[in-house]
Amino acid sequence: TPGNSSDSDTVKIGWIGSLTGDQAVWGTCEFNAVKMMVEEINNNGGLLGKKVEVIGYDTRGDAMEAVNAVRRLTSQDKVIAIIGPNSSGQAISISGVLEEMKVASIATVATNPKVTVVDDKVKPYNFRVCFIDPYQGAVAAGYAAEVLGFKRAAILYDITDDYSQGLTEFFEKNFVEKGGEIVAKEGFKFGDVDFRPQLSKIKDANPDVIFMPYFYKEVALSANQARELGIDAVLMGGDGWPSDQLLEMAKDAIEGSYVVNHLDFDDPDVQEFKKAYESKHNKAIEINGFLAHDAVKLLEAAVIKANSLDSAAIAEALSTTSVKGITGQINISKDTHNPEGKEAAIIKIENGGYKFQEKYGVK
Amino acid sequence: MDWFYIQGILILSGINLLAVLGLSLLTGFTGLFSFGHAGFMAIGGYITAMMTVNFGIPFIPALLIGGLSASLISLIIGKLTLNLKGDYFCIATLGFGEAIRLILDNIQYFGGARGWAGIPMKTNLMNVAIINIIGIIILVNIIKSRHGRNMKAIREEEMASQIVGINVFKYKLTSLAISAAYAGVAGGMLAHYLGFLQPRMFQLIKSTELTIIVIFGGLGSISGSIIGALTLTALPEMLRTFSQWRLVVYGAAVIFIMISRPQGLMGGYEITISNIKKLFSRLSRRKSETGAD
Amino acid sequence: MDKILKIKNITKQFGGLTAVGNVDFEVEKGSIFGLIGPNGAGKTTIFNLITGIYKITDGEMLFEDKRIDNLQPFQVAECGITRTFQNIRLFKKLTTYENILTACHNNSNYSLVDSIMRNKKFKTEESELIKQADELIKIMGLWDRKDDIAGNLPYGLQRRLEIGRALALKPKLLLLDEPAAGMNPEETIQLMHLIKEIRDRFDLTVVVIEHHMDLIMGICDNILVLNFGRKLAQGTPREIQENSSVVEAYLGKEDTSC
Amino acid sequence: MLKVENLNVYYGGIHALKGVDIEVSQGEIVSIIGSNGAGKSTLLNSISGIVKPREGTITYKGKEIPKLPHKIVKEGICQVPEGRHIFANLTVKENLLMGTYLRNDKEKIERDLEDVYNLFPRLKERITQMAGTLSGGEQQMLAMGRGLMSNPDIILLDEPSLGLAPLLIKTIFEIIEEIKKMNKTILLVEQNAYKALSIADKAYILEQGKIVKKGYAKDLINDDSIQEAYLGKKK
Amino acid sequence: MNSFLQQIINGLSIGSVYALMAVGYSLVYSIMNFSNFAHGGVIMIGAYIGFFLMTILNLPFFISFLLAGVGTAILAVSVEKVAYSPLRKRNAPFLYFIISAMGASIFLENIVVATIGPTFRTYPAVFSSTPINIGGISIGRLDLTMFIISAISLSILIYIIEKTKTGMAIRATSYSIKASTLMGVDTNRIIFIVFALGGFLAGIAGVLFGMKYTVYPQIGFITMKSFIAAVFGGLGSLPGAVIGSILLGIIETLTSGYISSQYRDLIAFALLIFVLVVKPTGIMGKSTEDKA
Ligand SMILES: Nc1ncnc2c1ncn2[C@@H]1O[C@H](COP(=O)(O)OP(=O)(O)OP(=O)(O)O)[C@@H](O)[C@H]1O
Ligand SMILES: Nc1ncnc2c1ncn2[C@@H]1O[C@H](COP(=O)(O)OP(=O)(O)OP(=O)(O)O)[C@@H](O)[C@H]1O
Ligand SMILES: [Mg+2]
Ligand SMILES: [Mg+2]
Repeated sequence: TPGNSSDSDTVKIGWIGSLTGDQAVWGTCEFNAVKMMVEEINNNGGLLGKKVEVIGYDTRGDAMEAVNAVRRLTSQDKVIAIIGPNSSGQAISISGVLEEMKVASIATVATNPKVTVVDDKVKPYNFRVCFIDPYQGAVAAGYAAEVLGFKRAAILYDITDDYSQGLTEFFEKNFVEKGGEIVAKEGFKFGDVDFRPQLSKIKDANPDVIFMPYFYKEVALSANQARELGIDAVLMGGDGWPSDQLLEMAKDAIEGSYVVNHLDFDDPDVQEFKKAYESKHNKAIEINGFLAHDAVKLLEAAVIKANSLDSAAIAEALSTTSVKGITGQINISKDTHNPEGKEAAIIKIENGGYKFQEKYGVK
Repeated sequence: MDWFYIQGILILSGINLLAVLGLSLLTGFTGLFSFGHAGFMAIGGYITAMMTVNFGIPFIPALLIGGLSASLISLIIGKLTLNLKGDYFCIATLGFGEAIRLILDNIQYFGGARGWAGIPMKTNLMNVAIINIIGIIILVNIIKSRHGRNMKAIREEEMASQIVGINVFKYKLTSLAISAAYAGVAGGMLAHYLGFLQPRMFQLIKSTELTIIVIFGGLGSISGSIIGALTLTALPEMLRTFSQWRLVVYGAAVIFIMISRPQGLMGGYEITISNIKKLFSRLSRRKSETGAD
Repeated sequence: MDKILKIKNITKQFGGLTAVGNVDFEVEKGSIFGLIGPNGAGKTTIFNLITGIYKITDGEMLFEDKRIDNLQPFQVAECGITRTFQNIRLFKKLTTYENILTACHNNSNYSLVDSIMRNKKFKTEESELIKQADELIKIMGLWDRKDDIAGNLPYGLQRRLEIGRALALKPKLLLLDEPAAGMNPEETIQLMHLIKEIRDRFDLTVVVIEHHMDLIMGICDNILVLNFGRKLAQGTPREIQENSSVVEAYLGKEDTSC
Repeated sequence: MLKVENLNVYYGGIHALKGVDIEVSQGEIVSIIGSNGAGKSTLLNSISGIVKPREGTITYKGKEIPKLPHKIVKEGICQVPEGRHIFANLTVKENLLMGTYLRNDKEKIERDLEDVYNLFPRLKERITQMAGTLSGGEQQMLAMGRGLMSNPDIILLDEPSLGLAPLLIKTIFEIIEEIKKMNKTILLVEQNAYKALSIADKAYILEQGKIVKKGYAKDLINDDSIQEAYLGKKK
Repeated sequence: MNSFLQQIINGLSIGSVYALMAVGYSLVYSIMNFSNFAHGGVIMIGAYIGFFLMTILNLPFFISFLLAGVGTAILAVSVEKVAYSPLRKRNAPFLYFIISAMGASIFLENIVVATIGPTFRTYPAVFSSTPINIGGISIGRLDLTMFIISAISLSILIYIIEKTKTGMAIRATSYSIKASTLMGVDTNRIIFIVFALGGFLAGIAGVLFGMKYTVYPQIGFITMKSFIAAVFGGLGSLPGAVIGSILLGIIETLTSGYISSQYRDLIAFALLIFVLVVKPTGIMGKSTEDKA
């Protein structure tokens, strides 16, 4: 197969994601993390004795570019597997090429269920290390309704964003099932920076909690504006939130908010990697960095398990690999290619920092 | 370079080319500037996918239906906006493109912003090439007829066109409808190449890319559009190893071409056999002239 | 007698300004009709009204006894009326030949589908159009400049081309707006002959706006004088030349030959 | 005062002026006559600096003229261009004021404005109308008025009678003579050769980029060949 | 009622942001007759300059604010020199300018991504974030400042354009470069002034925008809205740009507040089309009608 490069003494793995465009913050961090991990693997003797080289291509967040990049990685660069991409749209679009070339991709934060399963069929070469939208939405709704006892929830979401729409859908469904009421559901469009019209409306609905399933730049802006308008409801969000930058951008506004996260920042393993990253790159790490870390770990485990550098064999092995990552125990399910049973970490923002509350899971 | 990879670039160039051909008729030959063609691609893409996935219609007829739907919608838009001048029309089409995307973001039947996965992969180099060749032939035939001449007249001087009996509005509408049909078919091909559709694929940047290609190739030149689509789709690929510097170079290249060849690559000329012959005879004449000196 | 164009009490206002006020006149078929008057009298405006570029505020216009006041410019052209412009409006970047060929389009009616299919209808009609264009270019004496870009032609030839383009429509009524502007007397005389010649050859009616009195007096059968948007006088060249109010408002006392 | 020597101008491959020499003295009216495309406008544009000659010199008051057009205007050379290069998006009054762009004498400007209104009463009626909607002739008056407002030492007129009614043409030529009386210098390009020659002191005949004849206007007006070619009189 | 007033206030504040950007854009449009899509990029650079002056050099707000304006004025003029003036010299049609502008905009955005990096940056707080409260309606201090700065700079600009000689020369040049040259106008200087003014406005808009909404390479994107606002108000008309911006801001907030935030932009666009169908040159645009 094209992915087989056992005749030389280095082996290539690929990475794709956004180094430019509006997702560049996350993509850049991911790529840095992958390079760090590969360095570490090489320091420890490489993969099955071969030195690992990582080739990363920018996609601008564009599905068509992702397809071209994967074509290049699989055919010309002959990588044994691909880490990334960081969005569902790209991850789904590259499936066809992956299947044709029999190379697996391990998505980092592509949370749409259809990345790995379409029409109840699992796609043979798509994997991921993050939990999926329905799960995250359900966790948030469950925690808000059952643990925190909120009855009235408002949602503000990005209508043009797949992730945001997904979380909204499942939060709404689960929250209502648990007896809560959605008192307002307002949308904005990617690129918007002013949310006061929507927030004014939410204020009138007088919710206990506002669910904000989008990325931290918009979170910071909308949280600040909400407080400016005198809204004192608790804010809640998903894995788009955690970042040191959020704390910087919206310190007071998000105090007391809850976040559904992949990991507990206080965990020593997490701390270690975070420190290493930050001292190396002189920049704060983003959540994608941790998931990229785990994606590489998973790949490493699969290679060892397959005991082969053949891309198809690695893909085969991936579907039953388990590994302990820093975001939790990852047990890839054969039927879904998702890390099943991965619990979410609930984090509260207290005194301007992320405070781990508990691991929380739903069925 | 590996053939598999080149093939990928060619397919995408081909899909871009199809949309660019339509836009070339509108912008290059009729003188209307649109920022909303990604919107027509989106309509074509979604309708074609709906035909193949939900109604089980074969790919090629589905593509035609997709193109036709884009064309029909364009008639409505055109009716409202084609009386607007220059930049006003531009901004109106821009608004339309964004509006289409927003609507698709909200239509859950098509998967909303989360996208539509599981579209059968039907597009390949073969059918892209064939459809493009047909597209080019149709376009050339239109341009080399009284209809094409009327469009060019409108581009040059609207009032004089009216005076020689050209129904300016009708021709603008026709041109828009044809170009939307091309974009629609291109959208359908894209959907069946990626197997996935998502409104964010059809952002404003997609429309501007198409326009850049048309102008880069040279307004009023089909061969220019073809060369433009191939080079400008391939250029970012060649620059792939530059990672984040890639788009810096791309932006600089666009400026460079515009200021150094402000007529675009082909500057309104076509590559035809007779033109090539003319060029050669001119070159040889020049040679003999200098020889005589 | 046969009046091809009947203008009945038309008025055109721009905001508060009455550019054309209550003007009426009739043009006899086959004649050359002159429209003169001081600058800003409303002559061009009348052309703009007839050709549908402006809509009249009040009144009625009939061409071959059909109302034309509510028609779009291209529909007016289809009725058989066309014009040239005071400041030349050619298809500047197209060649002389393309300018003429484009204007011939109404003499064929093959559809878009015909042109895509390149069927028999397309081929015969297209070759017919080409024949017409060739002929017209020769008549207008532009054959040796036929592949020149129209915008690069000397001024005089541009005027000539504009007239040629108008003739390509096979019009019944031709409106010429200051065709001799920028021409020297010698060229003006040539133009005079040309206008007469095409009138006879194409069986046309011509309305001409001019400030060159030699031309107007030399070729017009009937002349209308406008002043401040209103009709000042109408009559044969001789009558006009002798009309004292026309002399006072427009011609001036001295000899007018330039 | 103004001297053009061996001027050669090319437009791409077209050799539009071929070694043209002319000379204009203080207080004179000098006419340039020639058929369409002879290069008359090109000559004026070269003097105004809009067209860059490939060869030749233009000296004004003994010094070579500056390179940049706006500096040439500052020297006191003003052109009233052919056709209607009025500012369609400005009002009539603003157009006239644009003529005074380089002037700072406020009171004199007011007086000059009144003078122009007196010359062209039509303009006064229309001071707030957008210049683009004026009739052809009105625009020509405006262009002329604007040129006068800049109060130049030497004024280049490119076909000032184009599209004007006979009565007005008379006025325009009277104005030109008025300007001359103010001891200004005028370089006049005209199709209306008869009129032009009758007020000019000197004249040049330009044919296909070359000066083919020059002399005193009153001599040229009686020249047979000129009568035939430019005055529309058959022998 | 209170919430309605609050929405109007919100609309005004968004509108004044649009206005500050739209005016610079409209100014360049009025003279060059093309949509300067690089304007967004210049605004973005302005935001970064202000940010670095305040954080690295610790300069006070007002100085940084003005320096950012100066910096972007220089940038805008350089963009003109590199990307437009060669086209201008060749009398290229407006489409080529637009494409060149797009190239410039892609270039500016990505040069920042590649050098400074894509991270979001937050301005140090200058204005207290507690809003001014008047009868249950809160008005942000920064909003108020922005509103005032917009109003002042726009009045100055409109005065310059409509009442001064330079302003008249700017308008004249916008119609015909040749004719204004013949009037003794140094058109290169006029274009320089226009780009410098437009750039300065872009810079201060960028600083204010960055303070309010953080700084990142894509903030120029928001200028799309101000382009729309400028068209809405009538291209090339400065008062039109202001009115269009304020109206767009208010329409957006009211649709979000009372009709649907999901379809807000759709409704705003529909309204835009409606206005253009009724009045094809926008609210304040003058029709330079084609005269036969
Ligand atoms: N679109 C318009 N808006 C306002 N006024 C107009 C418009 N078009 C023409 N006018 C005015 O109407 C009057 C008549 O103009 P018109 O162009 O018909 O004059 P004309 O007789 O052709 O003069 P000329 O011989 O100078 O060309 C003029 O005063 C002109 O200013
Ligand atoms: N910008 C240009 N590009 C190419 N050729 C030009 C250009 N301007 C003028 N010409 C050519 O140069 C020659 C002289 O033109 P010019 O305008 O000086 O003539 P003119 O004597 O003023 O004629 P007219 O009486 O028509 O105004 C003509 O052959 C013309 O076609
Ligand atoms: Mg007229
Ligand atoms: Mg001339």
